[in-house]
Amino acid sequence: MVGTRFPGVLAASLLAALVATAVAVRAAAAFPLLAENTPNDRGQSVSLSWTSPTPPPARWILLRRQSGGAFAPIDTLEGTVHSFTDESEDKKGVQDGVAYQYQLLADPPNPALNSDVSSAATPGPEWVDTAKMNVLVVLLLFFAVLFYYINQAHRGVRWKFRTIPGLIAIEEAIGRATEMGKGVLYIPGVQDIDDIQTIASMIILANVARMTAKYETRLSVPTNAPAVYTVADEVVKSSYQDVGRADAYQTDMVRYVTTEQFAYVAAVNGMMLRERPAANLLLGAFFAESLLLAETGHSIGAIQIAGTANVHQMPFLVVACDYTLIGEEYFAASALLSNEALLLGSLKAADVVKLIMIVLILCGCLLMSFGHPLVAEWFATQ
Amino acid sequence: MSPGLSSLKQLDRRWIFLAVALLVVIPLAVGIHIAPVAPSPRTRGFYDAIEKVPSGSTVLLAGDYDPSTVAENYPMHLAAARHLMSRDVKIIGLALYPGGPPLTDQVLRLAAAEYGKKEGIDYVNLGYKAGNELVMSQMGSSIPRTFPVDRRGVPVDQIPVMHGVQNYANFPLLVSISAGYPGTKEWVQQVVSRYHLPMVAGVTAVSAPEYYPYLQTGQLRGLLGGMAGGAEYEVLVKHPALATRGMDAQSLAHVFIALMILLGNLAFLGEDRSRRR
Amino acid sequence: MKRQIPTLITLVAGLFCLIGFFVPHPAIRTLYDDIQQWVIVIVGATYVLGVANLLRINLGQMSARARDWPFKVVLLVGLIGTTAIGFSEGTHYLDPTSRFTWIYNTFYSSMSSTMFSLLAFFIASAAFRAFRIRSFEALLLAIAAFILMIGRVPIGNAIHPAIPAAADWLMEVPQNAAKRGILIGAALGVVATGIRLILGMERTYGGRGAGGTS
Amino acid sequence: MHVSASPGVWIAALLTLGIFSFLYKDNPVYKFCEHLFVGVSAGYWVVLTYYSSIKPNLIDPLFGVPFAMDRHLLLVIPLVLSLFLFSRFFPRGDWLSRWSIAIILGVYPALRITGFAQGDLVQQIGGSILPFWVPGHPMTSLNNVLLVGGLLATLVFFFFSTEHKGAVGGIARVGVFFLMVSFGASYGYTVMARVSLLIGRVMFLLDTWLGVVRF
Repeated sequence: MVGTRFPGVLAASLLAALVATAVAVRAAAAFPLLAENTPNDRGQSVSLSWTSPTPPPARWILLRRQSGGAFAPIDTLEGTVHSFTDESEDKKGVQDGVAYQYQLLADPPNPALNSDVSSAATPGPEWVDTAKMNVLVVLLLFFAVLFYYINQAHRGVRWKFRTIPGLIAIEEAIGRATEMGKGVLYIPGVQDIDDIQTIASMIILANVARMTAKYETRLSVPTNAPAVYTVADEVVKSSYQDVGRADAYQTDMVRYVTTEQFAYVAAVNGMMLRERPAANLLLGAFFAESLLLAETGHSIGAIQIAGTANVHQMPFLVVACDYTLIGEEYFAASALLSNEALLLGSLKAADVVKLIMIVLILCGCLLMSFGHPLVAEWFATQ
Repeated sequence: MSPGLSSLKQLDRRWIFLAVALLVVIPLAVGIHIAPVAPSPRTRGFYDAIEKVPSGSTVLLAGDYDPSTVAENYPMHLAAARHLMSRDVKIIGLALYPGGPPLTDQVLRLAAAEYGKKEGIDYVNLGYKAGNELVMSQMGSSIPRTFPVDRRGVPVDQIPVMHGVQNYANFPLLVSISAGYPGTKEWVQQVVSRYHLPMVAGVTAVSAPEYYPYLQTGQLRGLLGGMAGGAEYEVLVKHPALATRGMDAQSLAHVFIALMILLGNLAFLGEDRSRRR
Repeated sequence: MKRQIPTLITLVAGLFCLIGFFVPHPAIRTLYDDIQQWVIVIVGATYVLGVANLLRINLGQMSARARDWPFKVVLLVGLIGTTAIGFSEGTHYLDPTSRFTWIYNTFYSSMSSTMFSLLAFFIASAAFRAFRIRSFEALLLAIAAFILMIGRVPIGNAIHPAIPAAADWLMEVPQNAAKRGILIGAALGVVATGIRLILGMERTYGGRGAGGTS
Repeated sequence: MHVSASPGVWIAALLTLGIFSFLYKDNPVYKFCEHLFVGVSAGYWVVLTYYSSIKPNLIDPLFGVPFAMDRHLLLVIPLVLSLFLFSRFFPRGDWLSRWSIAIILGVYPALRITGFAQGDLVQQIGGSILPFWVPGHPMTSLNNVLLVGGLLATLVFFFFSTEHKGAVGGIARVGVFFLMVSFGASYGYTVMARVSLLIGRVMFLLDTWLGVVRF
C-alpha cells in the first residue's frame, strides 16, 4: 500500500476488512475472471483474463489462494489492464501441480466492481507448443517430399528440367572467346568457401574449366579467400585432367588476390583492363562490389554472364550484363551441371512443393473471396 | 549519330565523380532548401507504434549497424531514442553488430542529456554479443543469462532498469535499427514470429525493399527506409537534424543519376543494337 | 573415427535444436538453452580465431618480404596496437573517454564509413556507362528505378505528389509480389540446405563466417 | 569558418581523403589506409569479442563467481570446444577444430530452418491469401489480384520442371516483368543508400573538420 503515516498494522487490518467485504458480498454485480494454466510454456505460470466493468476502477488488487487456503494479495495492477500472467523466475512463484484461485478487488474499494472468484487453475509445462503446429506440418511435408525425391535420384531416376538460358549463354561466350583468341575471366564471388553460393560456383567452374580445356581458351580465376583458392585450383586441375588436357593446365590460372573487398575489386578490374578477356563470368555471392566489376567488364566490351542468390545485387547485374541467372536459377544451374542425386532430388522436391503452394494459395484466395478465411487462419500463427 | 553524343562515350568517368562531389558539397555548404519533407504512411506507422507505448514501460532498442551505414542508421537511432525518452519510456539498448556498441552509447547518452535521463535507471546499453540469431533466440528464454553484464561490465541484477526483465514478454515494442545480417529479417524470423512481440524497423535503403512483405503481413508495424525515412521521422518527432539536412543533396544527386542513365543510353544507342539479351 | 564424430555432433545438436523449437517442456528446453548458450561462446571464439589467422598470414608475408610487405607492417601495427590498448583498459575499454574509443572514432569509424561512400561515385559512373536498356525487361527496370529514385526524395513530392504515391504503390504491390516469390523460394532453399547439413548429406569445406552488410 | 583543433578529427579527415584518393586511381596512400583499416578493425573485433562474449558468458561464470555448482559447471564444454578451434595452428591437431565447427554446423541450420519456415514460409503464405474481390473497394481488389497474381507468376518462373513454352512460358514471362519492377525498385533504393553514405562523409568533412557550417 502507499506509504501512509499510520503503522503497517492499520494498513493490514484495512486490507482484511476489504477481503471480508469481498467474500460477504458474493451476489454483487461481479464479472467473471478466467484463470487457466498458461499454454505452450515451461510451466509455473497461470494466465488470467477478464473484461473489466466500465468505468474500471483506478487500480486492481490481485488476490491469490491455494485451494482451501486464505486469499493473499500478490500484485497491484492498473485499472485499464484486462489480462495478467502470474509467473516469476525465482522459485517464489506458483508451483506446478498445485491448484490456485484468483480474485480482483477494486482499489479504491468498491465491492460492486470486484470480480468473481476464478475457477481453480493448475500450472504445468506442455510437451508440444500447439501455436507452432502449422510450422511443424509445413516442415514435415517439405522434409517428406525432399527425402522421397533425393531417394529417387539416388536410385538413378532422372527428371527432365527446363533448359536454363544462362547455361547456354556461358557456352556461347566461351566459344566466342575462343574464336577471338581471347581469354575467359571467372570470378567465384566474394564469400568464403563455407557459403552455399561459393560451393555452387565451384560446380559451375568445373564445367567451365572442362570447356576451356577442350577449346584451349585462356582461363583466369581470381579468388578473395585462401580456402576458395585451394578448392578452385583443385577443381580446375581435375577438370583439365578429365578432358585429357592435363598439359594445358597452368598453376597461375587460379590466383588468391586479397580478402579486403575493395582491394579485390581494384585488382580484378586491373586484370580486366590488362588481359581484356572476351567473356566475364561473375558467378557466386556478390555484395556492393558487383556494380564495379560489371561496369569495368562492360566498358571493355566483354560478354558478361552473372549469377548470384544475393537478390539485392540483381539490379546492377541485370542492366550491365548480357545474361543473369536470377536467385534460384543460379542454384538450379549448378544442380543441373553437377548431375548429383542430392542436388537434383532437392531441385525436384522444391518444384513439387512450389506446385503445392501455388494450388494452396489459389484455393485459399478463392475460399477467402467467398468468405471462408480458414486457410489464411491456419497459416496465421496464433 | 551526332558527333557530340559519340564523343560522350570516351568521357572519363572521373568527370562524373567530380560532378557527384559538387552536387553533394554545394547544397550542404550552402544549405539551400529545395523541398519540404513529407512523412509517408510507413513512417507514420513507426511513429504511431512508439506513441502507443505506455509511458513508464520498457522498450528494446536494437542498434544492429556499424559506422559503414552511420549516415542512414544513426539519425533514425537518435530520433527513436529521443522519441522514446520524451515519452518517459525506459530503453534497453543492444547491438548485434560488432561495430555497434559505441554508436548505441552515443545515441543513448545524447538523448539522455536532452531529457534528463540517467544510465542504469532510465536506460542501459547491453553492448554486443557474438552469435547473431542465437542471441535473439536465447533472449526469448532468458535475457539476464544471455547478457549477464552490460557494456560497462556491471552485472545486470544491479541495474534498476533491468529489474523484472526476463524475456520478450516484458516489452510492449521492439525497435530494430538495422543495416544487414543480423538485423530486421532475423528479428522478425526469430522473435516476432515466435513470441508475437510488436516490432518496428529503421533500415538502410538497400535493405528496405526486402522488408515490405513483412509490412504487408503486419509482422512489422512501421518501417523507415534510408536517410529519407529518417528525415520523415525527424519531421514527425519535430527534431529536424542530420537526415533532414542531407535531403537537398540527396534530391540533386538522384536527379543527376537519373540523367546519367538517360544520357548513357542515348550515347550508346546505336552501338550494341546487335547484341540483344 | 575422426570423420564420424563431427558428423555425429552436427546430427545430434541439429536434430535436438530442431525438436527443441517445438517443445517448451523444461526437460528439453533447459538443455536446448544450454547448447545455444555454448555456441554463442564458440562463435565468439571463431572470431578470435579468424583474427589470429589474419595475424599469422600477415606475419608470414611480412617476414618473407612478400609483395606489398610494408603495408602488411601497417596492418600488423594497427592490429597489435589496437588489441594492446583495448586489453590495457579492461572493462572500461568502451567508456566515452577511453583511448580505445578514441581509436574507434578516429580510425575504425572514419575509414569504415568512407569505404562505403565511394560507391556513390561508382553508381553514378555505372549509371552512365553500364545501364543498357536493350530489352522490354530492362525498360521496366529503368522505369521502376526512375519512379523510386525521384519518388523517394522531397523533390519528387515537389514536382507532383503523384510520384511518391506511384512509388508507394509500386513498392506495396508489384515489388511486394516479386519479393515474396523470392522470399519463399529462398526459404525453401535454406530449409533444404539446412536439413542436408544437419544430416551430414551436404559436402562442406569449413567453418561459418561472421555476418556482413550488403 | 573555425577549423577543428582536435587531432583525432584531423587524422580521421586525412584518412577519409586518403580513401577518396582511390577515385583518382589505386595508389599507395589508399593502400596504406586500407591496410590500416583492416588491422584496426581486426584488433577492435578481438577486444570487443573477448569483453562482450567470452569473458561474461564463459570466463566469469566458470572461474569468476565462487564456483557456482549448478549449470555453470557445464560451461567446461564450450571452453574445451573453443580451445579445440585453435588446434588449427598445430600441424597434426587440425581434426580437433572440426568438432567445434561441427556443433556450429548443427545449431545454426536448425535455427535457420525454424526461423525461415515460420517467418518466410508460413507467414508469407498466410499473408498472400487475400480475397480477389472486396465489395465496395475496387482498388483493394485490383491490388490483391496483382499481389497474388504476381507472386504466383514469380513462383512459376522459378519452376524448373517444365519448359517455358506456351501458357507456362507466358506466365513465367509475366513473372519476369514483376521481378524486373522489383529490381528497379531495389536499384532506386540502392542509389539512395550510397548517396546518403557520401552525404554523411561530406557532412563530417564540412562540419566537424572544417566547421564551414554548424548544423
